[in-house]
Amino acid sequence: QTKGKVYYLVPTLLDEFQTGSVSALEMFLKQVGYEMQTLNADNKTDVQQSQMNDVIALKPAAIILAAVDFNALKPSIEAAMAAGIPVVEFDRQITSTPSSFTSVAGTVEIGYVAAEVVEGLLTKKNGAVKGKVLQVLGDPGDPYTLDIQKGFEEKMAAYPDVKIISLPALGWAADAAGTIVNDQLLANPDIDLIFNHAAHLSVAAAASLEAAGKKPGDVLMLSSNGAPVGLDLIRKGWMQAEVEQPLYAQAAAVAMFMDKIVNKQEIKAGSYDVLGLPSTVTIEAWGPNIKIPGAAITMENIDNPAFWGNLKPPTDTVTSVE
Amino acid sequence: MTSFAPLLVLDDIRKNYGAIEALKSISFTIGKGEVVALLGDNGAGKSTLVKIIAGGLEPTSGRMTFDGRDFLAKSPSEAKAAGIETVYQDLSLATNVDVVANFFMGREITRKVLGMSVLDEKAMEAVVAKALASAGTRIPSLRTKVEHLSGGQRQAIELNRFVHWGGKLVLLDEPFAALGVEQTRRGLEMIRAVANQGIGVVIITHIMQQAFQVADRIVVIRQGVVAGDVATKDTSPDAVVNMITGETLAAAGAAG
Amino acid sequence: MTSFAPLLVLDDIRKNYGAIEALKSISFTIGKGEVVALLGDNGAGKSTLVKIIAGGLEPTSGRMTFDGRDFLAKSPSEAKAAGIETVYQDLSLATNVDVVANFFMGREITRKVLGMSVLDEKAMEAVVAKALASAGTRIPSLRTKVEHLSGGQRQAIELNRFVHWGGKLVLLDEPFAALGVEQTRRGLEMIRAVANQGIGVVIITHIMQQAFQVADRIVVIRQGVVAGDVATKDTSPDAVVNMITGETLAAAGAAG
Amino acid sequence: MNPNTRRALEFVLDNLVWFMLLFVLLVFSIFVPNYFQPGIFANIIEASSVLGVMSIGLALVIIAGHMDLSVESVAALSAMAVGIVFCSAGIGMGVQLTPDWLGVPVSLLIALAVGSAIGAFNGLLIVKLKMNAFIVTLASYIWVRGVVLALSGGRSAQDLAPAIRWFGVQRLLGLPLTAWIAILCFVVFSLIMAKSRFGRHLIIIGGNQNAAFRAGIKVDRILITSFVLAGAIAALAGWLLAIRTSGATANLGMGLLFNAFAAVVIGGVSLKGGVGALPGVYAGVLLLSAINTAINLMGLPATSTQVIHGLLVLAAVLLDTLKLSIRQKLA
Amino acid sequence: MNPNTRRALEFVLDNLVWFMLLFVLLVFSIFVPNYFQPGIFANIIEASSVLGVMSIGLALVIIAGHMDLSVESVAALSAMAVGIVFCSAGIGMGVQLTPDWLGVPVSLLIALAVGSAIGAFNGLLIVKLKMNAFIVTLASYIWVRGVVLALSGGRSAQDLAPAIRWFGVQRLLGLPLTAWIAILCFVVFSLIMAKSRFGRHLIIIGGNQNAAFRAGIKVDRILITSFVLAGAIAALAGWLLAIRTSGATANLGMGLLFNAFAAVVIGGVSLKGGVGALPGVYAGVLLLSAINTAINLMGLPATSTQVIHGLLVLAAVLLDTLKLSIRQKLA
Ligand SMILES: Nc1ncnc2c1ncn2[C@@H]1O[C@H](COP(=O)(O)OP(=O)(O)OP(=O)(O)O)[C@@H](O)[C@H]1O
Ligand SMILES: Nc1ncnc2c1ncn2[C@@H]1O[C@H](COP(=O)(O)OP(=O)(O)OP(=O)(O)O)[C@@H](O)[C@H]1O
Ligand SMILES: [Mg+2]
Ligand SMILES: [Mg+2]
Repeated sequence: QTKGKVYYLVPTLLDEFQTGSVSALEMFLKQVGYEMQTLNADNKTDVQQSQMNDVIALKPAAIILAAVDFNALKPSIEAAMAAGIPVVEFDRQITSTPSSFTSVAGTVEIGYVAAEVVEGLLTKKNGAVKGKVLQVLGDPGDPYTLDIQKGFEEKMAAYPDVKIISLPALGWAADAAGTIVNDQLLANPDIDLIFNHAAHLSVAAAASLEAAGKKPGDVLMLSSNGAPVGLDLIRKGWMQAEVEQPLYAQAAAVAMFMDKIVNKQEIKAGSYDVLGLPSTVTIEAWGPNIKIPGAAITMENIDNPAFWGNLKPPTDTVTSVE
Repeated sequence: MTSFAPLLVLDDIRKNYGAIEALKSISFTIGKGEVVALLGDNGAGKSTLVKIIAGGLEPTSGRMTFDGRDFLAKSPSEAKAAGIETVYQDLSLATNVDVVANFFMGREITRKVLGMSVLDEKAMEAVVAKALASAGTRIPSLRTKVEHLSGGQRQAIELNRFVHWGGKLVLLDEPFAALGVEQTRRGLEMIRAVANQGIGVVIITHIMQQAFQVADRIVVIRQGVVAGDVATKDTSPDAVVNMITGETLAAAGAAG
Repeated sequence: MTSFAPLLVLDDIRKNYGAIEALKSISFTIGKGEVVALLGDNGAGKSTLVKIIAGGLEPTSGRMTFDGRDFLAKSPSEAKAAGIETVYQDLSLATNVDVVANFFMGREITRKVLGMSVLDEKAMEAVVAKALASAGTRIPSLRTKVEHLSGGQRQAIELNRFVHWGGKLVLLDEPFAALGVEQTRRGLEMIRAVANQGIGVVIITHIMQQAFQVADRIVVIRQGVVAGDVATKDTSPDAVVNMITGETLAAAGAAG
Repeated sequence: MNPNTRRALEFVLDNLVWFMLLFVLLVFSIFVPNYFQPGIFANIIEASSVLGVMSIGLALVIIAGHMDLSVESVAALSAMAVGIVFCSAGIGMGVQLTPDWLGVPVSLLIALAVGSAIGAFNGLLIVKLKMNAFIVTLASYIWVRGVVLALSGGRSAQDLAPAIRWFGVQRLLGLPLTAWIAILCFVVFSLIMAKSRFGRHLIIIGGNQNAAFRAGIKVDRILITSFVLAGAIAALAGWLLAIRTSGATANLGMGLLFNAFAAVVIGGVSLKGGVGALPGVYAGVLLLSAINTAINLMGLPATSTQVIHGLLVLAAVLLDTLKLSIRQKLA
Repeated sequence: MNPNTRRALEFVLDNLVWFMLLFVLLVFSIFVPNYFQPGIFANIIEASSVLGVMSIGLALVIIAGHMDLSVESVAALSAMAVGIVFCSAGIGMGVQLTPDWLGVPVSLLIALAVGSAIGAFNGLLIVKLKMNAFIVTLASYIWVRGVVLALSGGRSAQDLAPAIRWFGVQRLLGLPLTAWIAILCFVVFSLIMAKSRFGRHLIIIGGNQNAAFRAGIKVDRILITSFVLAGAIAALAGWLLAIRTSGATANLGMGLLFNAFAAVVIGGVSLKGGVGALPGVYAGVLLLSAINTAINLMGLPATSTQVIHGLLVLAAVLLDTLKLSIRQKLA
């Protein structure tokens, strides 16, 4: 007996964070009595719009939307809300139109955290925040990678002695990242650190480093999204840090508030405990918004089961907020 | 040399394909209303010459005068505009459309509907039916696609469409190669009828009999040069065969 | 009806293309070492029949006996394996490769190098040079791609390659349509030579003269039925033309 | 076989894709929960408008014996151009025209200009320099998408001017005007292909370009026109896409190309050129859209939808191919 | 023109793509900082090994007059299959064989089996059911990538078994063994195309399939073989890819298809079939790789690299096309 069906519109499944979010949301929603169905848009905005249209015709209990494009889905969200179907923004924030609930880590913030980690790593290596950083972006058409870049470069602007070389891995392709690292190692043999926008890019980057005769730690490396392969690379020493996105907490938060969302009850601002992480709900122009801070994963804290990259789903069940 | 008013004058036409000299120095004249049979061995250069006149191929050098004016067609449509109709040795039909569409290819009849030109299929079909009947060719249906027709049926379409457009000069490159006995007979008659209207005709064939039946004059090309240019009545099939194979050296009527 | 031992017996062959009956009930026999001229108007069904024998087309009904055994080739390679060589009306050359490659298409000569079969270009070139020279066809270079050859040069390649493979039955669909005078003469001689080796030959042509020159027997098809089947020596060109066009009704030697 | 049966069979074969569409709708209606409702059918037609319009241009060049892989990127670029000028949020400049409705013709003009320019570029390279259409338009597919990226910096434009957006909101007989625009395009171009000299020449060129040239048809001009048309029509599709999205994103429309090709082939157009008609293409588009919607509603695991989509499309093409062999059996 | 000049010119034209490669390397060496160093040239050759191997298979089917768009996805799938079995981290199962080196033949076998199976599937549909190669392999391009997704669940495998990874690390004359494998493939298949009956028949089929059929060549069998080969070779490319990235991700190899087509065309293979030779294709691959490397080193804004890449490829193809018209002028 379920309380209803919830549709999760995921932007792509070519990335471990997204696949992880599917299983996490499904698990937590089940704990609070909802059945979940996933639709994959393959990173295509127009496909996601068609999916929204079709799902609206099905009148589900709620729609969880991780938008392909942060704002292009606005008309669809409005249509769903107008049809009385609550819409939850997951992972990717949409501020241009009201929605029922928003649970995101904040992409620009990931860039900030990455910048802090880089400050630390460079200081340790070079004695000051200076040196050469190779930033391997994801697909240059993906706002997700552009936001991280924005946050990262905004913070790094404070250090004129750091030279950042940015190159895109078209289509988030790992082999493209490998080629970039190969070429840059020759063009700029003095690269101190590589920042990849996703962990799977780091896999190819590490392979290229190895083929070039480098040892783990010769070139520092970090990436963002906290995927399992990233954690493995930290354990092997190829990477020094990962920027965690609190996937489990984000998903759990959605489940905790699902009853209120479906029944269109008021969600109150304030502090909540989500899987042990202190989180704050604020009421913004676009509706209730829960922010759960991300964190840097390093060798020191790597085994913390709260990191989704360890693939140890929390054992405590979530309960609906009363 | 001919008693006809000159229509097309070829003057020292040469054509090289890479290192191969297909035409070495071709000069002769075609008169208005005259039927010239262009004969020659395989690979002598006949089709090459036809393509040059018809605008499908650029000569390496040489000049032509057509109807009194300097002439060099850059494309088949230019040659057509000047009044030159061509039947090619390798057929030029679109096998994916029907007989009617092929017959009228590029010259479709249209009628006005609400101010717009719309294909007039009925009018076209009537014309084709008449033309093919008088040529003695039986075709299952004028709406069959040409890919479903036999070799001779195809050639009949191509041969007969030229008559319909008049023009001033007609180039026929082995037009009867695939035609039946009766169709060939009618085709030869048709050529005479066309020439009698003052249209010049160049016909290429390997059958002596056909050349002697229809031509006023015979021009022989051998290995890219004119090996003979004589009035039909002044020569014999055997003499012409000798010119073609080169057994008598450029005999019977000097070149040019 | 013929004095030759039967090689291929056609029995009530029919072929429909959709609603069109191209062949209605064809029955006749080709003997060993016999040259049969298959005549008929355009669209009579000659090429259709050839394709059925050669394995390129499935008959709607009917049966064939070849060399004493029931026979129905499902593909040209089956027919070839049984000993049937075919020259098609629409040429079957790959214009993107050279003369030698076309001549040996599907039957390349190889030699062993380190245990592997490697094309033996020299051996093949020698064979082709000999074959074409004896056929009287001049080709600039055996290494030119066929797309650069004239219509007659192409046909010469196709016509001459069949001689090389022997076989038991040769089907020639208008093999001289594009050939020059001398080449045709040699082609006709070659056919006789082939037949004298006991190989059966079917030749399709529209030129009476050729048929009477080479054939032992003449079979006429009119609108899909056998309209005449007579020994060459018992008939005349005019009588045959009448059979073809249907002016005398199924005259001169009953069908079958 | 008796002539009546034959005629009935030929009719079914000639319109096979429409029968397939009916069949598929029937099956989905029976087996997929919630499929059978007017809203879903309206969605199918609406969702197919962008793809439908794009397929028309693609079909034209394919019938002419060539190919245009750039249509998807051209649509994206024209959508982005319209988005940047007429959107008020994101990277939109929010240009305001008075009166409001002026935005409609101006935005259309912008879109068509972009599309025709790229179409002309493709056409000139292919026709004048005799480059292969596949490779030229493949390159355009890449660089035009690159221009979208460079123009937008990867960001999106939102909140299209309401006067333009109106076409996506206003409904007539339950369908938004954008869908009606697509239907109108199909009618117009079907008539052009069947009744005009241009259409006839395009088909002849697709069958035998050399024969057409020798017959004095201005092959170059017609081919270039067809590429310009394909570009312009793709741009119109992009305009509709911008309306539908109420803006534009850098990766808008990705994947439409595969569907456009599938629709064109399922619709009975031969990729070898010279064969095909547009009404069938529309049926092909609707068929794909119906399949897509069914996949959305079927509740499959998300990781397997792509496989299923690819295989279903293959099955549809396969059915269409079987037509040929049935027709031969008929003989 | 005197015969010697003509001969010299013909030689340049015949090997134009190699001269283009030299020219491009020269220009980049002069104008792109850090380009001129042995390591970069080694990188160019190394980076082109995956693309190069894939292009061989593609070239074979194109020469035979068909097409295979699925090679990219096939490579991805075989890389993923190898990755899942022989990777020790991520979704890898970390299968251990004793002795270690057994992993090499076994992983190769897995890859080739996957590739041949898909190639056979494509080939059967195209040859036996007479479906169009473009659409069949386009569908395979989609569904095979879908299988990669479904297999991996969107996750990646990493840490390939060292015995296999060895081919990517061990160097001979400055080049990793993977590059030598690619070069070996080019040599072997060039010889097959130029000297064997199979190669000869493939070219004839590409020129006139009907003539080949009538001449008794087993057209069906040869075509299916060529599709199987294309699949198997793509799988080998995938195996190299897995070695290069030391694992596999769900979107591995995306975009390779465009480059493979470009390489094949630049290398002088006609997309109409029947024309082309493999050594030129290798030069085409190196040319593209040289361009890619230059783009990586030039420090362009990320959003504009795609435009530049597209246009550079177009320019290379254009140059190759000019060859034809120069040759005609020569006449
Ligand atoms: N594939 C086909 N589909 C439909 N009809 C066909 C097809 N092939 C041939 N036909 C028809 O069958 C009849 C016989 O054609 P066929 O080619 O056998 O004639 P033919 O005797 O060889 O004529 P020709 O002397 O002109 O070569 C013709 O009416 C032709 O239109
Ligand atoms: N495109 C080409 N490239 C190179 N050589 C060519 C080309 N076209 C024709 N040739 C050569 O030019 C010569 C003349 O060819 P052409 O076709 O004019 O001969 P023809 O007199 O029409 O012969 P046929 O009676 O066989 O039709 C031939 O030797 C032929 O090989
Ligand atoms: Mg000729
Ligand atoms: Mg025939």
